[in-house]
Amino acid sequence: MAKGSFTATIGYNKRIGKSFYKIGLEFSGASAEVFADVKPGQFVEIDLCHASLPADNKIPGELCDSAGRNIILRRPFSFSDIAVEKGKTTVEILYCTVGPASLRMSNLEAGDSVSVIGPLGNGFGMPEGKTTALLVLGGTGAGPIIHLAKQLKNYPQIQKIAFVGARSVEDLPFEKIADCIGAEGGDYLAEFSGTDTQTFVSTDDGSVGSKGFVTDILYRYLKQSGVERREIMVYACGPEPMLARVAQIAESENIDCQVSLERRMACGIGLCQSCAVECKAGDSGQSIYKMCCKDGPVFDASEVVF
Amino acid sequence: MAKGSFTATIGYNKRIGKSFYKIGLEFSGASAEVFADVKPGQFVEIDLCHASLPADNKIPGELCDSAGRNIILRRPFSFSDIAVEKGKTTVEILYCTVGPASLRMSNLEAGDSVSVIGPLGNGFGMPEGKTTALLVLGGTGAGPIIHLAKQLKNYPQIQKIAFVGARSVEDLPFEKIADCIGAEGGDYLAEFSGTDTQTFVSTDDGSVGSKGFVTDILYRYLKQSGVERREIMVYACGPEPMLARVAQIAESENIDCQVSLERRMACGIGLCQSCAVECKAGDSGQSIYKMCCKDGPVFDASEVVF
Amino acid sequence: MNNNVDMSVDFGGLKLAGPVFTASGTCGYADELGDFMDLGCLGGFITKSITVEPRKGNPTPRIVETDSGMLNAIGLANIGLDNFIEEKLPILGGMSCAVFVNIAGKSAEEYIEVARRLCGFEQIAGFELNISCPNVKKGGIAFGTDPVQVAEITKKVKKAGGGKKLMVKLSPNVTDISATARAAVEAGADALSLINTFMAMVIDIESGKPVLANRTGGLSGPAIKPIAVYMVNKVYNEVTKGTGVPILGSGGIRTGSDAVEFMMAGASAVAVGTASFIEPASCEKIAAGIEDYCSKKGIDSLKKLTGSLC
Amino acid sequence: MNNNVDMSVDFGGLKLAGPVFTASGTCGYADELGDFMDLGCLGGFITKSITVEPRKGNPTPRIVETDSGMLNAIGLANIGLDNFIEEKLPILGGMSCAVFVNIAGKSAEEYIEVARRLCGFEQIAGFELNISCPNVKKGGIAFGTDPVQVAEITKKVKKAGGGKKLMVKLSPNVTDISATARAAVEAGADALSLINTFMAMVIDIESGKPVLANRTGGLSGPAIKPIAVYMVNKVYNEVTKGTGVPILGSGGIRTGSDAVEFMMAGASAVAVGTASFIEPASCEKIAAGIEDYCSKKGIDSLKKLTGSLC
Ligand SMILES: Cc1cc2nc3c(=O)[nH]c(=O)nc-3n(C[C@H](O)[C@H](O)[C@H](O)COP(=O)(O)OP(=O)(O)OC[C@H]3O[C@@H](n4cnc5c(N)ncnc54)[C@H](O)[C@@H]3O)c2cc1C
Ligand SMILES: Cc1cc2nc3c(=O)[nH]c(=O)nc-3n(C[C@H](O)[C@H](O)[C@H](O)COP(=O)(O)OP(=O)(O)OC[C@H]3O[C@@H](n4cnc5c(N)ncnc54)[C@H](O)[C@@H]3O)c2cc1C
Ligand SMILES: Cc1cc2nc3c(=O)[nH]c(=O)nc-3n(C[C@H](O)[C@H](O)[C@H](O)COP(=O)(O)O)c2cc1C
Ligand SMILES: Cc1cc2nc3c(=O)[nH]c(=O)nc-3n(C[C@H](O)[C@H](O)[C@H](O)COP(=O)(O)O)c2cc1C
Ligand code: FES
Ligand code: FES
Repeated sequence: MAKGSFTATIGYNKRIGKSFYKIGLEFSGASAEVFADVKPGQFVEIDLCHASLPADNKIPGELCDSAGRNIILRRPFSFSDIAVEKGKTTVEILYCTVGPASLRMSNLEAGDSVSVIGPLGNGFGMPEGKTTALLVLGGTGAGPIIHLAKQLKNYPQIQKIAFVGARSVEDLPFEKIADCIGAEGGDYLAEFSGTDTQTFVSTDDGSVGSKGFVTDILYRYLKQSGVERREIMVYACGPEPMLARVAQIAESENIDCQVSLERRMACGIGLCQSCAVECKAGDSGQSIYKMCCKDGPVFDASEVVF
Repeated sequence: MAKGSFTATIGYNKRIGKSFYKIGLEFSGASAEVFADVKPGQFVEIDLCHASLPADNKIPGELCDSAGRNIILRRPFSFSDIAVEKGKTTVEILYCTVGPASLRMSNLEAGDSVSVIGPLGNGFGMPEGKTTALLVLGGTGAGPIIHLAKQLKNYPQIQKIAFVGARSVEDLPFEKIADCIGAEGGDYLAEFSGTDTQTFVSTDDGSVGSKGFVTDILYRYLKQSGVERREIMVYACGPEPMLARVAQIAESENIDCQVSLERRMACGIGLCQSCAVECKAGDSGQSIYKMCCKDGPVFDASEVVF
Repeated sequence: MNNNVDMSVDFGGLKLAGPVFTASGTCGYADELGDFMDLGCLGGFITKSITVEPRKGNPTPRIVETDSGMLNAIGLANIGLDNFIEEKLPILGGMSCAVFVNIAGKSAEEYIEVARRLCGFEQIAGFELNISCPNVKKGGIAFGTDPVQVAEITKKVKKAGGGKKLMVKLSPNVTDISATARAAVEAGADALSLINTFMAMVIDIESGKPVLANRTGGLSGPAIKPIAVYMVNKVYNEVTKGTGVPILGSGGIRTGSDAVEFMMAGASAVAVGTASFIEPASCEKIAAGIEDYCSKKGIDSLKKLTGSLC
Repeated sequence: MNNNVDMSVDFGGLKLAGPVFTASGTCGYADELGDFMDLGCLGGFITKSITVEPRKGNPTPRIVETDSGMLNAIGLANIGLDNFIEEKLPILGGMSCAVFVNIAGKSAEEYIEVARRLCGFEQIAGFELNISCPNVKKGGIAFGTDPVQVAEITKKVKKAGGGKKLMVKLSPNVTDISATARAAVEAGADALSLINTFMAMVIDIESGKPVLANRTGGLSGPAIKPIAVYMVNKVYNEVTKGTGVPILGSGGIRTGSDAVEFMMAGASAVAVGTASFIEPASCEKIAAGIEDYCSKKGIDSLKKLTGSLC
């Protein structure tokens, strides 16, 4: 699975909420094989520099000023799903419009093509030897975690529970939410259906699910759960403060935990050293910088200095 | 007819040759009225900064390097035709892909919208009191001259003759050429049909029409024509060396002549003084700079210092 | 309009209605812009550089676009002092904002002459001293890079300019812009204007010649913005903070957010140049953007924005 | 490949297979690029800046994108001289092109130490003296803006570096880059490298703080290209022409055409930095673009391109 520079064709690009979209990138020929076995947590660098901006009246007010910036760098995006057919691999990306590149991405149409470098990074390690996988996600952290949940179907004996957080109901990057939330035994999110994953939702404003931080429901769950700590693996992806709190909980409970980090990346392939992640240097109390793009983006929570 | 900043919708955008296109800009509402009576030779400044580039494999090799330049300025384009309906005005632009902006323009599709400032500049003066109008054009100078020929239908008593030049047959920006050239009494070009204009074509390499410069056929025509010089008006648009030669011929023959000039323009509306055209300051032998965008783009050939 | 934000600016003792200026040489004599926006949005208007004698300016091509920027070598084309007084001053008299006349010249005497002849006109609020134009062979930038010369010419023009405000426009083509800024302030400048354009060149590889007839030109536009923000912040921290001497920030400002960046870095007001070519209503949109930002952030006066960078 | 263009370059006595270098700090240790292009296309490879002691570099964020450019404040993160010798030199030994080790430091002694320790290694063709890094508090840029200091450090490192070629990398953050260029050449530099990045800043207006943890960073990329071309041309005309001291031109080179511009302006070879982030095969494409251009124009040797600007 050698990384490289490839051309992908847009299969679809659909809006799934206020500012969330799902885009399907189709690879054929040699690249189809390269992408056929990407791991959850891995990512691609997409060149969106020469795509068009949406029409002015379709750009949200708060992004108007930054939208016009003339961009030159690629952007990193991880996968939310993958579909492999003969000679064709489609990877799906769940993304949010936050600036000039993602706005341009939202304007791509089926049939357009983009230049893609990947697959990059390490991806999540599988929960070998565990009985329980806890999936914690916030905001666009959803993508890699959904991808992971789908992959975990290969581990039917493992219990999977997802903890989903957002500021408010409209910040939840899911296609079906409001009408199905609160069913027995946890909340229902279409994206996790069929993955045999129980879901719990929390929002900061209580507009859906329980009110509070996702880390609160994780914490409460752990407190009442009798599962052996060493049989649990926590996977987390989302805003850095959320990851810091997850890491803290995992450490205090002595649970293995993997976090997927984001950094501003200029290259994504180890050339520039821009994506520094501060990590503990053994037990020395000192720290070193690892590179998010090459050494990550998934790190063992215990090695990261938050 | 106050100029202003307007949004136009692309009605159509079609390729008509190796690197020539015709695009229709539709204006509705107040802007439809503003554009309803544009004059041949006037122009608009179009913002193409946030339009997408064509796919890499559709960009001609010699433009690959410049295509990726991140542009910030609008581009000036004059009209090749106009259609006025109730509440809707469509202006047509005949253009050539030569760099980053025109390449982006070629990638616009029906329904897309662009920001347009116009109508700008002075336009050609009508041939009042003349019996003969000679139209000389080279390359993309075709646009305003075709527009003019259509406008001159309002002067049925005037004899109209177009002299069309290009390097080679594929540099002729017309939809139908090769199979109809060389008919009796001059050449046939679809764009001039119905305008009651006789056409003569020349190409530098002789690939169609007569071999040589368009100014040569103009000169030969004048030499054998018995029309009173003061009854003739020459209109010219095209590369500057061609215009210089036309101006020279007009001067030596004592014929009135209007030339439409091009300059690199940063603003198009008189703010920046970037579009200087050197003009004679009376008979002093000295020169002054006029502004192509405000004082032109059409100038009396006798005032321009070529 | 949000009535809760005081958009006025105390600009070195001059009360401005708003923080947005047109930059010298980029907005004609304001009449052209009237077709595209309400000129009432302007805090200040700065004329094209005026010299004693009329100047034809450079041959064409005078501009060329670059990545996110443009080079210009207009060459200080202007109608000269006499014509300016006769033809343009009356128009400028009708403007509601503060009018600054930008002065250029080949010698100190020429600068002084322009200031002296214009200082009696009421419709002029002050002068902007262009000692940083990269597009003229003699003078211009030479004055602008040497602190000793900056101090000298500032003193002289200040004296010749009667009571008018004197703003000194600094060149970014220097090792330490604080040195020239300090020289100007100590010599009596009422305000600083930064930055002017960067010396630059574009080559046409087909012909093997520079694109501009003048060979070199000044780079402006969004490309230079991060350097300009840095320089404004540097001069604010090292020179003007606490002195009451305001900075007019410029260099690639295109949006309200850009303007807020400059003000946080230390500018009391901002000037808009290249952006007006792309969008002739830029000044109005930028003023509205600044107001929006303040209103959202609960900032009731622009003074609180200036230099607020943590 | 067109066999009619001689793509080799005489680089101050060093024979290079081609005119394209990787710029310091932008291409790791070459191994990463091997996945994307044939490293045989390179004329030279320049390492990330090496210092005597390992440096962690700056906290994150270390980069931010700007219009057609980017700011970086990596902070000379590197593994230090000992680790470099042990881990990286063996990899670099496998490269077919000329390897330059970029040296940085906080004092003249540190620069000398690196040169002294490395001058015995065969796989190193020469050193690039980084006296122009805007991202370290002490040293770096301070050396690079004062001609006297430039001369002094050039002399010392030249002496310490045994017979290795010494290339001095100049800062563009100066009033007159010819002054520092001249100082380096007179002090014995075998080549000049220009330009390094411009001091710049981006402010996050939501938080009111600079985006970069280091507050300021160095601006690179297409945004600065026209200034870089101007500076290369200035130094070529005023300093190096006729001396045989080659210029390595850089600053925003993205295409073969860009590279040709720099060579016409006076560069004997070019370095590619930011462009490799966008397109990891940039160096290869640029080399092919230069060759294509020459072949079309009937230029049979790159020497004829250098300084050919009319
Ligand atoms: C490994 C990795 C995987 C990612 N996967 C996804 C994904 O699956 N879906 C998705 O929507 N987004 C993902 N992102 C984030 C995505 O790259 C950014 O949203 C995108 O670069 C924004 O580009 P823009 O031009 O639209 O906005 P910009 O103007 O570049 O940024 C908008 C805002 O986001 C902040 N920002 C930008 N990039 C980063 C970053 N890398 N880290 C922290 N803050 C940043 C900026 O400060 C700015 O305020 C991922 C990032 C990384 C590093
Ligand atoms: C009043 C006016 C009317 C015009 N009408 C038309 C028209 O109807 N159809 C049409 O195809 N083009 C027309 N043009 C030319 C058109 O504006 C340019 O082709 C366009 O700006 C090119 O933009 P670009 O980004 O594609 O290429 P660029 O990279 O900007 O330019 C490509 C090449 O063309 C040259 N060039 C660019 N602009 C000019 C200019 N204004 N004058 C001379 N050389 C220039 C450059 O040197 C460069 O070599 C007109 C220009 C003016 C001033
Ligand atoms: C076309 C043009 C002409 C200019 N003419 C002048 C001038 O006459 N005097 C002057 O002091 N500055 C002049 N400038 C510089 C601008 O006033 C401004 O300082 C610079 O362009 C940076 O701002 P911007 O990036 O917003 O354009 C000119 C700039 C441009 C682009
Ligand atoms: C991320 C990054 C890291 C850099 N690190 C160094 C460095 O360690 N030493 C150095 O001399 N220059 C360094 N530079 C400067 C480049 O070598 C080059 O001079 C500059 O970026 C201009 O070229 P470009 O526009 O092609 O990037 C760095 C540039 C970037 C963008
Ligand atoms: S993004 Fe360049 S090294 Fe990680
Ligand atoms: S293009 Fe600006 S004045 Fe003519």
